[in-house]
Amino acid sequence: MRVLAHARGSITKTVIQKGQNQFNPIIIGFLCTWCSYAGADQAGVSRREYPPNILPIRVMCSGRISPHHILKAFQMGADGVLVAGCHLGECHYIRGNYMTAKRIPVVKELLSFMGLSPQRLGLTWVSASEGDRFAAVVREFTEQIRELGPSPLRGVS
Amino acid sequence: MARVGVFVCWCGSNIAGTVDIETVLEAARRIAEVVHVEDNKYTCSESGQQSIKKAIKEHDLDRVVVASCSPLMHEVTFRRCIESAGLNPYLLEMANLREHCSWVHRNRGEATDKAIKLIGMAVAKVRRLEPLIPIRMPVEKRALVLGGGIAGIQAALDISKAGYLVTLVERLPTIGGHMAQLDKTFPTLDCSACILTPKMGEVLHDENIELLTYSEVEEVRGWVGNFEVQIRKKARSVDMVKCTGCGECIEKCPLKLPSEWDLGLGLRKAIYRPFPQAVPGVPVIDREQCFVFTKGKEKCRACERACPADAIDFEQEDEVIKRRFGAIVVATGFSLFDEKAYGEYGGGQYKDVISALQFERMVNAAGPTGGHIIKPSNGREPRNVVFVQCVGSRDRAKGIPYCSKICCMYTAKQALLLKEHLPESQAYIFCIDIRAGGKNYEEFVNRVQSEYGAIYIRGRVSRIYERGDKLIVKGTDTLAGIPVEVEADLVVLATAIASQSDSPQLARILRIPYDEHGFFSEAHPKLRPVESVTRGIFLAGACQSPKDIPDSVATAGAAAVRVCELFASDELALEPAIALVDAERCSGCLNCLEVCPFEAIREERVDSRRVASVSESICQGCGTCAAVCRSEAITMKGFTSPQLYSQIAAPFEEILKELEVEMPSC
Amino acid sequence: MRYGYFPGCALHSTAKEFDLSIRLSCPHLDLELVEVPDWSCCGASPGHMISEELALALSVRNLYQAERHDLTTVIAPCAACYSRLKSANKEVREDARLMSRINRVVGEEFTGKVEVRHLIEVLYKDVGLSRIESSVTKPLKGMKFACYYGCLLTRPPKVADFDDVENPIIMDRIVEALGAEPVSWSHKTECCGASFAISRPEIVVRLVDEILKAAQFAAADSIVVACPLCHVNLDMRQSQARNKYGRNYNIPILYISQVIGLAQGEAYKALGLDKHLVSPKDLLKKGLASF
Amino acid sequence: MRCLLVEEEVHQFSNLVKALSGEDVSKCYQCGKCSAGCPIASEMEILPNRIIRLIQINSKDTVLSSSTIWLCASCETCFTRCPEEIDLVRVMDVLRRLSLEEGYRCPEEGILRFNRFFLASVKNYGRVHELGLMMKYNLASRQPFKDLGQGIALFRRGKIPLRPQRIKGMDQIKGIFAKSKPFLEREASGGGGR
Ligand SMILES: Cc1cc2nc3c(=O)[nH]c(=O)nc-3n(C[C@H](O)[C@H](O)[C@H](O)COP(=O)(O)OP(=O)(O)OC[C@H]3O[C@@H](n4cnc5c(N)ncnc54)[C@H](O)[C@@H]3O)c2cc1C
Ligand SMILES: Cc1cc2nc3c(=O)[nH]c(=O)nc-3n(C[C@H](O)[C@H](O)[C@H](O)COP(=O)(O)OP(=O)(O)OC[C@H]3O[C@@H](n4cnc5c(N)ncnc54)[C@H](O)[C@@H]3O)c2cc1C
Ligand code: SF4
Ligand code: SF4
Ligand code: SF4
Ligand code: SF4
Ligand code: SF4
Ligand code: SF4
Ligand code: SF4
Ligand code: SF4
Repeated sequence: MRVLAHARGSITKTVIQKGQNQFNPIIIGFLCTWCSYAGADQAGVSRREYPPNILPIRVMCSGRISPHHILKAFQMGADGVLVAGCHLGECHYIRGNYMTAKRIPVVKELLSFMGLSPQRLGLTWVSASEGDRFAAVVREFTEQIRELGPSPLRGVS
Repeated sequence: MARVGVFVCWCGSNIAGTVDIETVLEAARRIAEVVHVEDNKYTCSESGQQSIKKAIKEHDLDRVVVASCSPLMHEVTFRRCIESAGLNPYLLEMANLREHCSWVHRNRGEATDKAIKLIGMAVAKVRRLEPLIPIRMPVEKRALVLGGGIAGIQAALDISKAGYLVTLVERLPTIGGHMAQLDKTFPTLDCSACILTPKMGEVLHDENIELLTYSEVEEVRGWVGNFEVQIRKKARSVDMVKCTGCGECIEKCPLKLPSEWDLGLGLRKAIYRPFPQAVPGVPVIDREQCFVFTKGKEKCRACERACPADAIDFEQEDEVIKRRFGAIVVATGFSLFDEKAYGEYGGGQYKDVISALQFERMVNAAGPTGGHIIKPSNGREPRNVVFVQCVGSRDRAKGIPYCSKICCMYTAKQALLLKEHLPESQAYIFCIDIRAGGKNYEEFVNRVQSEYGAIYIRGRVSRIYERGDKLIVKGTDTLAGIPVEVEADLVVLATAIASQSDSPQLARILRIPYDEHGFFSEAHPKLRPVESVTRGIFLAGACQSPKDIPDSVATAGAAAVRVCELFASDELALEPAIALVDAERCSGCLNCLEVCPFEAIREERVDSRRVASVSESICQGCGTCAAVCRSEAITMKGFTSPQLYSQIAAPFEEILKELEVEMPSC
Repeated sequence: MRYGYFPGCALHSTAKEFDLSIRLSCPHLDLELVEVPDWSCCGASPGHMISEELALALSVRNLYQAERHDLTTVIAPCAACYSRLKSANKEVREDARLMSRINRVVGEEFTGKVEVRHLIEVLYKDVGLSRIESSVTKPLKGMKFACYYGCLLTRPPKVADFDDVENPIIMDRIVEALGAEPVSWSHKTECCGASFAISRPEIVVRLVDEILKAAQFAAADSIVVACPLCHVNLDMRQSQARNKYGRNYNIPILYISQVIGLAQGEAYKALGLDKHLVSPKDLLKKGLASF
Repeated sequence: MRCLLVEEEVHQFSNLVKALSGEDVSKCYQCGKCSAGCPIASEMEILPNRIIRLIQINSKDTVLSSSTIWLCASCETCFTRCPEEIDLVRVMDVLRRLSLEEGYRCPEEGILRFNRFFLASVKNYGRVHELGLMMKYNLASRQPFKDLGQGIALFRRGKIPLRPQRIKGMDQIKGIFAKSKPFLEREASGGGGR
């Protein structure tokens, strides 16, 4: 059957492409404990698959993440950093995430100043029930970092 | 040099099925300062915990990494475990190999690699952890129950019976909730009022219970053991103390308005009680409608003249009350999906297409039709009645993918009541499935079919339209494989159980999470079903998910037990993971004071120098202050910068080693 | 107001009177219609039944013709053309790869700068009821119209999206503005089976019978339509419906543009009202003494 | 009894339909709302919901040789009301094309013939010539006098032009017919967030 062979062939091809010889970035994820970390747990509980490149670090609130922490990750050679907190207005600590929302753009500017693409730093909001969303965000972000290629700082410092 | 023990869990096949445990153990052994590594089928089990304790003793461990599930699941378990082996409980770190690894990755090699990195990061952090001592706080032994439906009523009574004080806040003028609107209840068919009204009375007369109806919570501050809550008591325009509940005022009020309680099927006055058995029996004046408020101070006042107790008070103002509570039970219930979204069913336009709750009001002897089932369009008795299930539920396109759980049952009940009220009638029930899991539920549905002759048609209705005074219901019988049409006199829609429309706002006030449908989230679906993630806030009844009365009452009781458990000790141990200012390094800029969401930071003088200082009973440990402190003068216990830095660096150490580059210092 | 006008095949043949009456009534409303130059058939349902690419390409060719002649909005009075053109437009606009693929098939460079709209949408939203009302010289007092939208005008809602999908009201409002009374009835959006008009007419007859029955139940004098295919079916199949299902119908089927033209004082013949199989003469006598 | 899964993989057919239409039929939970509203349902031997079911269980032959796929009028009622937002119209289109592509016999010859003649008219003139189409169709169906009364009535009212209109851009139309392929492959869209 002509059509079927065609359809299947192309599907198999992309699978193979995806699996091999691909740049595997290291991404540090800062997750607030109440929403994003719990959301990531939810992704696990509901078995939502995503790429294994993200390495989560749990903090109580996204507001805890200072520019130093983010820069440290890049300095060590991280290809991407994803900061995730509760949706605005839903912060467990009332407004810690507003501080994060204000801070991240500043750090992004700093990154471009240092010659790193600001796209390497991601900020997102994931609630405790949004396992699907967590997986989707990580999939997207990983793809984005993959397209940017390895960090120029990897192994340099 | 620390002596770290690493315990890798299989979780049966949950982790071991995807992560290669042997490789992980091998790698863990090579990490610096790790002196002991072992694996375990189920680490949280009694034997698993025993072997941790044993290893601590045998290998003289001073730090422990458990590589298993989420810390949100078992951190407490393992803290207790190492504490009983003589270690400070805060010298534990968990690597989440299950939720964040084996359950979300399929490729064995990749998952194993990630597991090793996660353990490396946990070890890096654990090496720098320091012993912490929990902060002790007194507990305010008074509970706040939000919502006076059957769940709230039950929770309030249970807590009160254990000897604690309760404030029950209900936003309507009466307690009772949806159950007070129902007629008979499945599966036993006892009359709702007969079992509910005694409980409502009990609440009113219970000395331990303070009942605040027509009231709403406006603000919640503080934390478990010490919530500070602001409650607005809306002006009732009737003096609660003077009013005897005689009802003379209602008689005399000239204004007739559609009754919300009867869902538009009946009328009420501008001064009203939602229903005769309302608790409290004190009426309220609807200020949006009453002539005094719409037309002028000197207008009408018929109720005032009629009142023998001189209880009417048009000048009354809202009252704002502040109270302290040790725990909060949220029991704010549900709302019903609005069938207007179904244009294909007439979108709420046809008089003879009613909602199931309207049907309840109609069959209720105390309802607007005195218990007569009629066609609202002409008052005549219907013969063919079509019930349509899953209206709004299980309909992704209309925004609700979930099953509302109780409508199969109440539809069966309503078909039975229909036959009892009108023996000549015929019920047709369009359903996708009949979900009747529960004690005596399936038997009940069977009886409705065999003894009461209800005809179930498996298939969803696509269209309802009027033809003369009949309704044409177009469906399919998917079992027979044919399209069918029923000419109906009355159609009853089993509309979905939805969350209260303002639940996100309430969740924000309470700082508890809710799901995408607006139902409040439980801390764990199986093991902590009545707790919110936020300590000290519990969930009861249908505000957490669609529930029938038995489930609502069961969860209310469970939530009450949780509250009592909290109140049973005089002091509460609070997380010691809070902020600490190093006065030496502090420059006194007070950036931290500005950002602290809890006003936990004060200005202090040390040797006449201005410095910041954290009050440990208020600080919640969010770390916002630490992130803005340019002098790095704030230590976040349990999440210090050195701890985070080494955690960040860990996954790169291997790589750097391979490349033979110097590790940058922190 | 200048609009592109895509009459479609039917308006040049079986629905001539739709075309006539549109051209007659629109100038009263300051609507200038410019026929899309050298337009071709949109492919209708046979097109996409056989090849999706063909269906898209035929539509895109017409959209390109409009774009090339600076017609930013195209009015398609036929519901089927409207549906095809609009969904094709939406699809290629939302998918750049598809756009370039279809452009290759067509051999032109369509860029997506054209809006497709239906006549009644433009009448209701751009012209507005007050403008329509003020163009009325002979209000249609006493006439009860059942406005029939057919299946494709509002569906699927993600494509059409200009009126309530299950209970559209735009035409009802327009008819009201002309002084007539729109009846509330059940079959506004039921399908008439247009695509089987020739190959399976008995299906059409059954569906037409249902629609006519519903209009009769609602005591409508006439059915107002906004689609040539609906018109042909409802007008032409009444006798067959009577023969087969035994109901006596004599319900004139009018185009919305004819109804507007009547209220504006245009002549019976000029509006092509003599072209219907079920003559609206008696109806008009009842409503408008002057006819 | 028919054995469902012979040699092929069980999801083969539904995956194919998904790949070609972009619609995930596995979401269908057989509520039957599509069939309940379908205007043609009473003429169909297999109801639309059952077509979806048969795709789910890999019953390719039954689906591709059914009359249902040809009787579907593309009225969009089913898609508009499907609780799982499955675009059955798109699925039906794909099934029709697959059925032709793989040489299944079409049980609704008339409908197919009409479609062919319709497109032939478009191919030859750029527009549809209704008279020619009707005559050709009736002749081919060996019922030359079908609907004659109606036809004459329309004709008398000057509604059926004798001659076809031919557009100028015929080369382009021919090109479109020559270049068009039956299928467009689609990628199913992934899950969204808030
Ligand atoms: C048509 C129908 C028939 C049913 N039949 C049966 C049956 O036969 N058997 C059965 O077991 N179950 C039946 N049920 C289910 C039953 O109604 C529920 O299980 C029960 O009402 C849930 O109780 P609850 O207290 O959780 O919520 P609710 O009854 O909804 O009570 C919540 C209360 O909280 C109040 N509230 C809401 N928000 C706030 C706020 N912000 N502040 C203060 N107060 C607030 C509300 O005003 C309300 O009084 C039926 C339901 C319906 C719709
Ligand atoms: C195949 C299967 C799969 C399941 N999967 C899931 C699932 O995925 N998710 C889920 O939520 N639930 C699942 N369940 C349901 C779950 O097992 C039950 O909900 C749960 O076990 C009930 O707990 P229990 O304590 O009430 O009863 P049990 O687990 O039966 O425990 C009762 C205990 O009491 C003891 N006992 C009995 N009589 C006496 C006596 N006279 N004196 C002293 N002790 C006594 C018994 O020995 C037993 O240890 C599953 C059940 C089965 C059968
Ligand atoms: S500790 Fe966690 S991962 Fe290990 S067996 Fe227990 S639940 Fe499973
Ligand atoms: S008349 Fe007075 S006492 Fe009686 S119910 Fe009314 S307010 Fe209360
Ligand atoms: S004053 Fe208001 S509440 Fe009292 S009787 Fe008059 S309208 Fe009714
Ligand atoms: S309980 Fe029954 S009626 Fe209600 S949503 Fe679930 S299946 Fe549908
Ligand atoms: S931000 Fe840091 S330096 Fe400034 S006052 Fe607070 S602790 Fe001191
Ligand atoms: S950690 Fe800092 S900002 Fe957060 S509550 Fe404590 S003192 Fe306030
Ligand atoms: S309406 Fe949708 S979900 Fe229901 S049977 Fe049809 S295709 Fe399946
Ligand atoms: S599009 Fe086809 S299957 Fe769907 S309702 Fe219309 S005729 Fe029936």
